[in-house]
Amino acid sequence: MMRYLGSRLLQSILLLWIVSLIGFFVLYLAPGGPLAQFALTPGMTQEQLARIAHQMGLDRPLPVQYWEWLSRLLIGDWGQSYRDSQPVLAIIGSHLFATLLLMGASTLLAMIIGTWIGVLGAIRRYSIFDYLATIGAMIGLSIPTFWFGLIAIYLFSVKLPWFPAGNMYTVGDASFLDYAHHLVLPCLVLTLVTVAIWSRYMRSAMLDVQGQDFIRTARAKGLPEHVVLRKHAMRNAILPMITVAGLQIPTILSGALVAETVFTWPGMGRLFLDSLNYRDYPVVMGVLMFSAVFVLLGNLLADVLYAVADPRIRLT
Amino acid sequence: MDQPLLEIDHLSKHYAVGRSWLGRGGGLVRAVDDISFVIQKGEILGLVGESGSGKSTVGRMLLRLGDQPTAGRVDFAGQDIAPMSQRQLRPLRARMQLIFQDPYSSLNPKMTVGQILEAPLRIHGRGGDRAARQRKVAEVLDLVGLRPGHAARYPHEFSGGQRQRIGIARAIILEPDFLVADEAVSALDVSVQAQVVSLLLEIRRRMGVTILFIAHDLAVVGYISDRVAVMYLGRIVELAPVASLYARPRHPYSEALFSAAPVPDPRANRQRILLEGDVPSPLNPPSGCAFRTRCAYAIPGCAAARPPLAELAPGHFAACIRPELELRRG
Amino acid sequence: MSEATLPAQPIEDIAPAARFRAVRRFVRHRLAMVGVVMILVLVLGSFLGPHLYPFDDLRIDMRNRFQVPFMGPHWLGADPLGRDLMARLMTAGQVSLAVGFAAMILSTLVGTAIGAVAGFYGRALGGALMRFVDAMLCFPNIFLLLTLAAFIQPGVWTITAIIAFTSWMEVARVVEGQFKTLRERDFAIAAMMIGSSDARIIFAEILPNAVAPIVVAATLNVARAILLESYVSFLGYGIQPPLPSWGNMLNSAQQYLTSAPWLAIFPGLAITAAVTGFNFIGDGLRDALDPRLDA
Amino acid sequence: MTQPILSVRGLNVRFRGRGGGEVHVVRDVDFELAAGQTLALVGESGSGKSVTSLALMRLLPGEPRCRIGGRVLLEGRDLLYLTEAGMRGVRGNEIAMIFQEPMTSLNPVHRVGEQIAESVRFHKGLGRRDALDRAVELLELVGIPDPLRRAQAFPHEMSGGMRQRVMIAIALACDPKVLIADEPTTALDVTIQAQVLELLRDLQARTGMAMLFITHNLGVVAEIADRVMVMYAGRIVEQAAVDPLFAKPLMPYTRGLLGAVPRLDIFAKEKPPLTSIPGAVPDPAHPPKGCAFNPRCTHRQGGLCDQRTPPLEAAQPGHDVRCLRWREAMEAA
Repeated sequence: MMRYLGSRLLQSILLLWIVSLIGFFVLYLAPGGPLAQFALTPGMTQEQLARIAHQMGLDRPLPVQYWEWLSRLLIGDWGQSYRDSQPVLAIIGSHLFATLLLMGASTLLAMIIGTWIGVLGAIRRYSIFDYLATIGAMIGLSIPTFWFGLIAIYLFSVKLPWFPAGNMYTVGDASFLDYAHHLVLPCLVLTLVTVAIWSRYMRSAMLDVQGQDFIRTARAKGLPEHVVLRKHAMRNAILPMITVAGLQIPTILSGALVAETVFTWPGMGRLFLDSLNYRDYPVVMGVLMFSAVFVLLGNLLADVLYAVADPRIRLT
Repeated sequence: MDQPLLEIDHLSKHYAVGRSWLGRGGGLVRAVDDISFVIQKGEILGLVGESGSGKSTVGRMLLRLGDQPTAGRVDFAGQDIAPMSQRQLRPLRARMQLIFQDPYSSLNPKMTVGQILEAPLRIHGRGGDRAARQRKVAEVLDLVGLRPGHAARYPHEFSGGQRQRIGIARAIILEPDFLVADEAVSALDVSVQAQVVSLLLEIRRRMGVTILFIAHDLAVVGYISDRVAVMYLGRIVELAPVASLYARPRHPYSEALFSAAPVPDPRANRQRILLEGDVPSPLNPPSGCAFRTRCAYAIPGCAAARPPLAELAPGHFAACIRPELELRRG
Repeated sequence: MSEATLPAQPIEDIAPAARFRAVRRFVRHRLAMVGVVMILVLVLGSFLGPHLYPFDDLRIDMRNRFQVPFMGPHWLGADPLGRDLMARLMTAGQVSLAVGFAAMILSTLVGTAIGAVAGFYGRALGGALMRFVDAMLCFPNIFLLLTLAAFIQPGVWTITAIIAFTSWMEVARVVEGQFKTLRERDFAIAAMMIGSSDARIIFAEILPNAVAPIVVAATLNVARAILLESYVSFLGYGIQPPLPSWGNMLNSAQQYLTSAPWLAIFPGLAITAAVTGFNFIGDGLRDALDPRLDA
Repeated sequence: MTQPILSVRGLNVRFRGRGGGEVHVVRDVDFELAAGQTLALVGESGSGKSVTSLALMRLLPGEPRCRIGGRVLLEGRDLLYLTEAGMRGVRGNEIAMIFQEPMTSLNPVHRVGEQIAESVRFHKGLGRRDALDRAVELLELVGIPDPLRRAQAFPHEMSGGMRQRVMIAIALACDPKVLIADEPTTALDVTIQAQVLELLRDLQARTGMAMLFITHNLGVVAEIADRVMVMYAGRIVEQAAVDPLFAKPLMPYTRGLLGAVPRLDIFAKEKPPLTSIPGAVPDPAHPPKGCAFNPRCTHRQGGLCDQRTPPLEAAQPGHDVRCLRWREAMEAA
């Protein structure tokens, strides 16, 4: 297992490097590049701009600039916000909790519901339930999340004032229940997509496993159906789902960004969009890079969990 | 007939496995380990062995499919093809062909039989214009027992045995000198196997092609071949004319193989030599003779050095340090 | 030696050509047919509708500002300027559908090319290309899309290009997987054995066998491209007014959510219908083209 | 013959495709199996031999996709009329089964000891510890060295031959009366195949179980069987004790099969020509009219064989054949 994990770690480091190259490329794509802020300042002359460019090292060869950018990135110096001159990493850190709360709550919910729907759909393949679950999942995948959020606000916040339409807590309250109350709508919206994806993968993983020879062996032993299902089928079907969970992180993160924008949820997505509106490039780039690293670490974690769960890897 | 078409000289193929990115750990699989033999023009040489013996790797190396061998020479009609690149090999492809095991995956499902058979002619600029090529396709289809009209059909419209005939037609349409049949009848039903074996014999008779017939079934190999080589753990342990080998094997592994092969006759002699355990890992083969760990006749000397192939009877080679053994066949 | 006779093989008893089985399976797929109908309605409605519908999408009709649907001359109601919502939906549909299609074609071409090269050649080149794909996939695509959209002057073509740039990776993965498997299949080795060039093996032997999953991925990509365009436009970084798209219609509808919810409901339904339709078709294609069903 | 343990009468299996067409894959199969006896079921791909075995165990998909007709009597009880719970008490307990692919027939995520033990736990009500002890005993019985340690291994840590031994241990866990072995050696190398056959013979001698051995390999049949049934296109076409079947096959299909297999024991002296059977096995969805073998048969009589379906007739006591012209074959032999 150590060799497997070692190779995964090496691969992740390589990937991180390529991610940084892409990030650097995107940064230079910005109009005016890193100079954008100054270029927008009124009354700035070409000479002044050139001087600032020289001070920032922008006239040096690209590889050198890349190396400096990367080394600053590695030591945690991600630049400062144009808006309030705070360090980018600190700003991201202050928004991280909200996003993790939203993602965590909805992922947990989606896994429970999605597993149940997927397993049941696979066992009763071609039943009414399976058919409805299939159609439901397809529609769930197709509804634009932001629009669904708007409709949810209209229905459950405007027409029926059951839940707040935005923010994470009420100023002056901030109890657990208050958080939970605010979480309901954004979580519901994000969960819709995640459940759809999760139940589809779970269903096909179960169908794959059910066709395997060892399931026939288990039945030939005369084991009761619930033992065959739980001990033999589901135990194996869960394995690929670990990888699926890892691969879904970017999708869930994208979904969280959308939900946050609609529900003014004070997370990374909201921060990202606000910074975009203010042309606050350091923060935009920071969130972009941070989310990529987050995804990378999530995948690495999924690999570790997989290695622990599958004896074929654990023991080699 | 005693004119070599292929001379294989100290040929080896090793693979690195399980190695991490930094090149640490893992090991070396000696899939084929230092073998030498000659294939005569016009003969059918059988190559038998169990899974993992390296027999398929030998077949692919002689055709130079995949990478260069780790070491050794493969002299095909006088030139060493072992170090050649795939581009250099292209013109030679017309002279050597492969018949596959699986008749289902070896034919492109999106092409008609006619297109499949015409492709080699087009690539090598043979067979003249389109009409002439189609005549040639019809002729070959007839030779393998199909009808010219079948050229317009797709592979999935044929049974397994018929597909194997199409595969053979593709292999012989350029009239090659050398054919490798890699488990070419193993996937077929018993009743169809005999058809294909007969077809291969018929093709050899008509075209004088040289065939390396790789299989795990001793009976089929013995039936079709002139000489047979027995492989174990990447090495040739015995090489002999069929009559001589099947009358009296000279290597204990061949003896065990013969003994284990089921004979379709309930009254046949049922005294068998059962081998203990499994084939050792090619990652870590035993020292000296690779078979000694399972051999009933092993003596301490077997661990000392790898026994060379020695001629114990005319044309009958075996790699065993105990030539005095009286081995039985089944 | 045997003197075997080789009787010609009767094959008349073999099942009739199964070439059209996939088509038949697709036509029988109920969801897929629903999807086809939905897409046909949307495409015909968007491109032919304006010629048949009595209202122009740009005509301002101040008397009927905020007209409620089904309660006046405008079928689906009117916007703050009294413009006909239905007419606007049609024009917007032209843009949204066209962007979706164009982005799909672009991303499929790029993805197929990169995936084919990576899968066929493997080793260092293939590995490098696929690691690039993996790295691209680390960026949540909406983040990347928005960043690029904010940096680059928005327009129909740039938006299309940006969407394609952030969604070719799945196709590349699918194609790479296909090529890697098919390259090892016996028929590809047979092609090499007869001396075929790499180009011949890639285009004549492997690609035709990889078409099915590419088509499926491409269909799902249309759905996703429509979804992405609508979101970017909803946030104001995509298609810019006055050119309407379903997404930017939602953007302006947002502020009237409590007073005129239909302005938000109908464009959203249009997006949902288009995306659902393509997803249904994709699902049907996946089932119909499943090679396991072609025995 | 002693009282049969397993008696199958008029077994029929039909599959329904999703399009609605019905494929009749097993037709009117009758046979009996006595304790200590090995009955081989021989056939080529698509002959219906595996489906027959799965039908006995009721492991085929349920109605409406698959319909099973006839009677399967285990010591007088008709298995086809048992409840699903009752059938579970039979599976793995009174009738056990081993399969062709030892690589995929074991669950990759559970230890082999556990996979053997769970059967004992369920059928014999043993506790966890006792069941594991029993598993170790069984591993020893099937000739696995160091069984105590091996019980803790996962399937992927074992070779193909070892895994098939584990499968056999699972099957024998509850001392079944009948063992169904579906191509148990096909995926193995010949030297390993010989080991497994030897083991099965030995275990049968010790336990007195009856064995239904399904294979396409006539060599294996000659080696292990007491009686043989030859199956073609879903029907039994010949059934006899092993010696007369190999010595005097009456059905042209059986003769063709025997003639198509080269005999390595006589190569040293001669190579008799192989008699190949022309054509291919028929598609079960479109069986030929009359005798299913008639389009490939060298003895077919036009107007007879392609019109009438031959019955299974006793040519001699204990030797049944399904051929309209078996009398002529008898005389020739």
